[in-house]
Amino acid sequence: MRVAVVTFPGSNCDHDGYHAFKLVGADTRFLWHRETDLSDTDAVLLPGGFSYGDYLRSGAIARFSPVMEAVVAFARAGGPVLGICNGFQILCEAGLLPGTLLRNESRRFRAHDVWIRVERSDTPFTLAYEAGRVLRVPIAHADGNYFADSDTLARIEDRGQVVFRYTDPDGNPDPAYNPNGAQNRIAGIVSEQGNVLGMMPHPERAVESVHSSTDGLGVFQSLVTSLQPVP
Amino acid sequence: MTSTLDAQPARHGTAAEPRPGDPEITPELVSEHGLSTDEYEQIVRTLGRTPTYAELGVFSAMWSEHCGYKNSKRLLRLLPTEAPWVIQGPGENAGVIDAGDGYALAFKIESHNHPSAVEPYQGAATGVGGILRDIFTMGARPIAVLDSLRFGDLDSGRVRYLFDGVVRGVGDYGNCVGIPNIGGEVHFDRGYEGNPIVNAMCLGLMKRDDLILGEASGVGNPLMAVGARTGRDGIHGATFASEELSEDSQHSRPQVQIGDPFTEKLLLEASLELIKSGHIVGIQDMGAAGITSSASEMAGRAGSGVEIDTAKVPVREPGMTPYEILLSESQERMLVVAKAGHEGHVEAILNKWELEAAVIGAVTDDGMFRVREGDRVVAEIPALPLTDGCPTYEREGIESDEVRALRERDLGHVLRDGDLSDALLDLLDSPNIGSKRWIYDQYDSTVRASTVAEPGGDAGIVRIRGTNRAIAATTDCNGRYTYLEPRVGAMIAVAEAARNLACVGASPVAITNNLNFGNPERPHIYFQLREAVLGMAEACGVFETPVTGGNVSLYNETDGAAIYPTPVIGMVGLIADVSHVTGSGFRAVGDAIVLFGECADELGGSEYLYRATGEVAGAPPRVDLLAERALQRLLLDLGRQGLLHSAHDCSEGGLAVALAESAIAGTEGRFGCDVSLDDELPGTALLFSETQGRVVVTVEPARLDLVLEAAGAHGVPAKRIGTVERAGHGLKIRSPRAEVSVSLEAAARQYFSAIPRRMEQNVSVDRAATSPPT
Amino acid sequence: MRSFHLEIRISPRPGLLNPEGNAVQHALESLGYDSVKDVRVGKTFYVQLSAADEDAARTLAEDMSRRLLANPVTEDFRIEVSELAEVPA
Amino acid sequence: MRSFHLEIRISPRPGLLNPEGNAVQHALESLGYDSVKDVRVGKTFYVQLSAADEDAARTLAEDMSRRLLANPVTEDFRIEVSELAEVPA
Ligand SMILES: Nc1ncnc2c1ncn2[C@@H]1O[C@H](COP(=O)(O)OP(=O)(O)O)[C@@H](O)[C@H]1O
Ligand SMILES: [Mg+2]
Repeated sequence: MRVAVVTFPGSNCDHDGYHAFKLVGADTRFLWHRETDLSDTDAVLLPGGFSYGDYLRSGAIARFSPVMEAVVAFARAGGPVLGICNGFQILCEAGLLPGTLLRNESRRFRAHDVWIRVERSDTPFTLAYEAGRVLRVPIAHADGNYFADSDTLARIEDRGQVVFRYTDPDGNPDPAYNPNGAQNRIAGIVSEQGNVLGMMPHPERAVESVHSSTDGLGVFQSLVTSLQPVP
Repeated sequence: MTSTLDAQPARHGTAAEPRPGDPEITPELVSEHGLSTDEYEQIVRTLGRTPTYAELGVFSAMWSEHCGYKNSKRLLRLLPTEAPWVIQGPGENAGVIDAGDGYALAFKIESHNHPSAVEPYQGAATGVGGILRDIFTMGARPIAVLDSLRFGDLDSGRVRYLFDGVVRGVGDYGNCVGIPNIGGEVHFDRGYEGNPIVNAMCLGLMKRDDLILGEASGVGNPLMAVGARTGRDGIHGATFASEELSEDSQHSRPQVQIGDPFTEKLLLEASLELIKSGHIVGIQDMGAAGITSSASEMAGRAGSGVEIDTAKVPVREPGMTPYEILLSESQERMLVVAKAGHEGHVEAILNKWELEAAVIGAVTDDGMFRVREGDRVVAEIPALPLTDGCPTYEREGIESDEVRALRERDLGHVLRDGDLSDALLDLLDSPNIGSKRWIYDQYDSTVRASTVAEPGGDAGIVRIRGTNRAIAATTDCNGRYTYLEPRVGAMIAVAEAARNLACVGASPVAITNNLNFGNPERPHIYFQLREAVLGMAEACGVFETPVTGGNVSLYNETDGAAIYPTPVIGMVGLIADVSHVTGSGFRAVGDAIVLFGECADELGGSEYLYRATGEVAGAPPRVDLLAERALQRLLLDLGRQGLLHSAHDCSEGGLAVALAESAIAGTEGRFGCDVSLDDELPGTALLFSETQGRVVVTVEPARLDLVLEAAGAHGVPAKRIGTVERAGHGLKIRSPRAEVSVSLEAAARQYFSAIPRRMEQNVSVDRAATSPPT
Repeated sequence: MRSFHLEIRISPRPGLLNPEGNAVQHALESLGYDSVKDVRVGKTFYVQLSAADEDAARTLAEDMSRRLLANPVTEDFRIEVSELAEVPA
Repeated sequence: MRSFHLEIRISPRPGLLNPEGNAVQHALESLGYDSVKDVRVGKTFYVQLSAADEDAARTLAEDMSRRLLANPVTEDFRIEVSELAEVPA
C-alpha cells in the first residue's frame, strides 16, 4: 500500500504519522503541500499540527493549499483519506466532512489520554477493531469541540457516520470524559461514502510499547488490510 | 569593587559619524543606557573618541548583564565544564554532549523573567521561542522542552493572572512548533510576588557530524538575515532585563515582543535544511540585543570582523533608524554566514519554507564590528573588546544578618506528635505539592511520538527513535533552601536533579543552569550568587556532571525586594536501554516498600513549616554528596537489573508526601499502603522533614533480599518500611510518635484539586482587579 | 486605483453557544458591571486594499469573507468600507 | 434605565507584530486577492447593557475595556454606542 503523508507549513505530526504507517508495512512518503500528484497513492494522511499556525481558524488556510484540490478529487473518487487532529479540521474546512471544530469548552488546550469507543468496525479505518472496543489514545488540541447544525447532526447520526465517541474507560457515556464539549461526544466521523475519516485523538501516538498504549495501531492496520488486493 | 581589563586602545582609530537627528551624547543619556561613568570612559578609550548614538546603544546592550555577564563571569569560571562526553561546553548557543550511537545532544536553559512580569503570555511564549532557536542553530532538532516557574502565592489575583498567562504562553508556543513538554517545576511563595521566574529548557538531538557553530569565518562570506522582518519590538530588551523592576517598568518597558510560533516552525525546518545543505558556515539566533549581539559574537568567536548595512535589513516598518535596527529584538530571526556565491541557494531554501533571506553584510578581516547605513558608517567598534571586553566585576559579598537569624531560628514550636492525618491532607492541598496536571495538561507532551515518560514523574524521558536509547531531563531548585543557605541550597538542587534522574533509571551526565538572583550590586545578593555557584560547582564535581552552559538573570527585584536566590538546575541523563525505565507510582499489591537513606529532624525551609506557620526559616536539610552519589549508583544498578517496580524521591513534603504521591499519582491505578517506621523522631519531623538522600522504592517480596544486599554493597542505608495495599486500605503510616490514616479518595481529592480549585476563578478578572491604573 | 480601508467584522451566529462571550460576561459581572445583559465576541479584520471604487472594494471584501474569513457553518460577517486619503504614487 | 448596544473594537497596537494578520494576508494573496496591502486582526465585543444615558454607557465601556477587555500592553480599543429600542420593563 502506498501512503502519502501531506506536510503543510506548520504540520508537526507528519513524521509521527509516517512512522505509524511504516510500522504496519506501508510504502510511505511525504508530500509537500505544493505538490499535486496523487497518481501513485492508495491512501492519504492529513496529519496533525498547526497548519498556518492555526491562524484565522484551524485548517481554514491549509484547505486552499495546492495539494487539497488533488486530495478532494482523490476522496471523491473513493480513495481513503485519514485526517488526524488538524487534518480533521482541514477536512471540515474543505467540505469533505460535515460540521466544524470549535474551541474546546474549557477554552484551553488539552493534552492527555482519552478513551474512545469504536462505534463501527466496517470502515476501512476500523476493520481491525471490534465494534464497542474502547481505545486509549492521546489528544492534544485547543479546537476539538465538534459542532454541526441540528439537521446535519441528525443526518450523520442516522447514517452512522460517527466512528469514535469519547467514553469513560469502560465505554460508558460520561460527560466528565468528554474533553472538549463535542456534540454527542463525537471524536471521529466518516464521510457519507465512508472513505474519509476525521478524528481528533492521535492514534499515531499509541502504536509502540514506549507509548502509553498501542490501541491506535488498529487504525493503520485496518487501512493496510482494506487496501490489500483480495486474493 | 574592582574593574578588570584595562582599556585597549583602538588598534587603528575607528571612524564613525553621527547621523543627522541623533541625540547628543550626554551623561544623562549614558546613564539611561545603563552604563557607569567608568564603563563610558572605557568605551571612549576603546574607540579613541566619543561614541555615536548607535555605538552607545550597541555597547549598552553588549555590556549589559544579560549579554556581558558583568557580575557573573568571574564566578562562572569556578564551575567544572569538562568531561570526556562533553562535545561543546559553555560559550556557544548551547552545550553539547555525546549521546551514544553517533548522536549528540544539545541542551540549554534560558530565562524570560522580566518580559513575563510585564506581559506574561507573550513573555513566556517568546522565552520558549528563544531557547528553541538556541538549540536548532546548533544543528540539532529540538526534541523536548521543560519549564521551571516561580510565582508569588496563588491567593493573589495578580499572581493567578501571571501564572495563567505564563502557562498558556509556554503551552501555545511549544504546542504549535510541535516540541513535547516533558517536565518542569513550579513553586509558589511570597518571595516571588513581584518577580515571577520563567525559565525554559530545550533539548535537541543531532548526528554528531551535523554540529555547527556560531562563527563568522571566511573573509568575504555574506551575512544574511533570515526569517521574520525586523520591527521596533523589544528595543533594548537586554538592558531592560538587566534592571530592577519598578512601578515605572509598566510604562518605560520596551515595545513587547510578540511571538509567532508558526514562523518559528518554518524557521526551524529551514535552518536544519540549511545546515545540512552545506551552503553556510555559521548561523546564530538574533536573540537578546538582536543583530548587534549575533553579528559581533559571531565575529568575536571567529576572530574576524563583520560589516553590516542597516539599509539592507528587511524591516517591518518604514523609517527605522540604524539604532533601532541594531537593537531590535524582533523574534524568529536568524543571522546566517553563507558561503560566498551560495546566496541564491540559501534564499531558495528559505523561500521553500515561505520565509525571506537578505544579504545584509559580509565577513571582513579587520576585526571590526562595522555598521553602515548606505554610504555612512554609523558604528565602527573593535569586535573583541565589544564581546569579551565587557568589564567584569568581583564584588563584595556579605551574608545578611537577617537571613542568618532566620536560619538559626529554633523550630521546636512546629514539632508535634500523634495523629497527623490532617497535616498530611493539608500538605497535599498545597499548590507546591499538589498535582501539576493543571499545568501540563495544557502542554502537548506526546507530539513526536517519542515520549516515554510525560510530566508527572521524577523526570521526563524521550527515546531516540531507531535505537534503544533514551534521554531523561529534569529541572530542580528549592529557592527557600537557597535563601536560607545558598551554598547548601545549590548543592541540594544539583543532588535532587541527579536523584530524580537516577530514580527513572537515567545516569546523570551534565547540567545547564539558570542563575536567577536579585541585584548583584548589593553585597547580600552577591553573597548569595557566589555561594550558590560554589555549591553548584562542588556538587557537579562530585557527581561528574559538568556545566555545559546556562543563563544569568540578575536584578530580579521590585522596589528593592529581591526574589529568593534561585539557581535552577537543568540536568540531563542517558538511558542505554529504554526498557529499564522505572516509574514513580506503586505497581502491585503486596510489593515491599523500601526506604533508602535515613530520616532526620530537618524541618528548616520545609513546605510543612510554610503551611503551618508561614515561616521560611531554620537551616535547610544537610546534604552529603558522597552518600547521594552512592544512592544514585544503587538506583541505576537496580534499575538495570529490573529489580524495581517503582522509585520516587522524597522532596517537598518529605516521606509522607512521597508515599502519598506513589500511591495516588501512579499510572497503573491507585494503591494504598501500610507503613510502619521505628524512628523515634518527633511525628512532624519524621513525616514531613525534607531530609535529602532518600528514595522510596517498591520491589517484589521475593526480590527484597537482593535489593537490600545491593544497598549494603553500595553503602546505602535501606530498610523495608511497609507493603503496598489495595486502594481500599488507604494510606496508613505509623511510628512510635506519629500516626497517619487517610482514605485514598481524600488524599487524591486534595492532591488533584490543589491548583485547579485556586484557578477556578476567571483569571482575566484577576488582571483587571490588580493591574496598575493606566 | 484608489485605496480603501475595510473593517470586516465576523460574529458568531446568534443562537450558537458562545463560551467566550459567556466567560467575558461572567468576568464583567464579577468586576461589578452588573448592568451588562449580553456579550458576544467576534473577530475583526482591518484590511487595506486598492480598488477602482467603493463598490469594487465591497465586492472584493464580500468575496473574501465568504471564501476565507468567515466560517460558513457558524459565523456571519459585516463589512464597512472607507476610502483612504490618496497617496501620491 | 435605557438599553445600549456597544461595539468595542480591540486592535493590535501599531508597530507590534500581528502574526495572524500576516498569515491572513498571505492566504488572501495566494487566493489571488493581490490588491490587499495590509491585514491586521483584532477582536470585537458586542455588549448589551443598561445605563442612564449614552455618556454613562460610554464611560462604563471605556472602563471595562481598560480594565478587562483590552490588554493594555499590546492593544488599543475603540467604542461605538447605539441605543436600543426601548423594551417595556
Ligand atoms: N511547569 C511545569 N511544566 C511541566 N511539568 C511540570 C511543571 N511543574 C511541574 N511539572 C511536573 O510535575 C511533576 C511534579 O513536579 P515536582 O513536584 O516539582 O517534581 P519533583 O518534586 O519530583 O521534582 C513532575 O513530573 C514535573 O515534571
Ligand atoms: Mg514534588
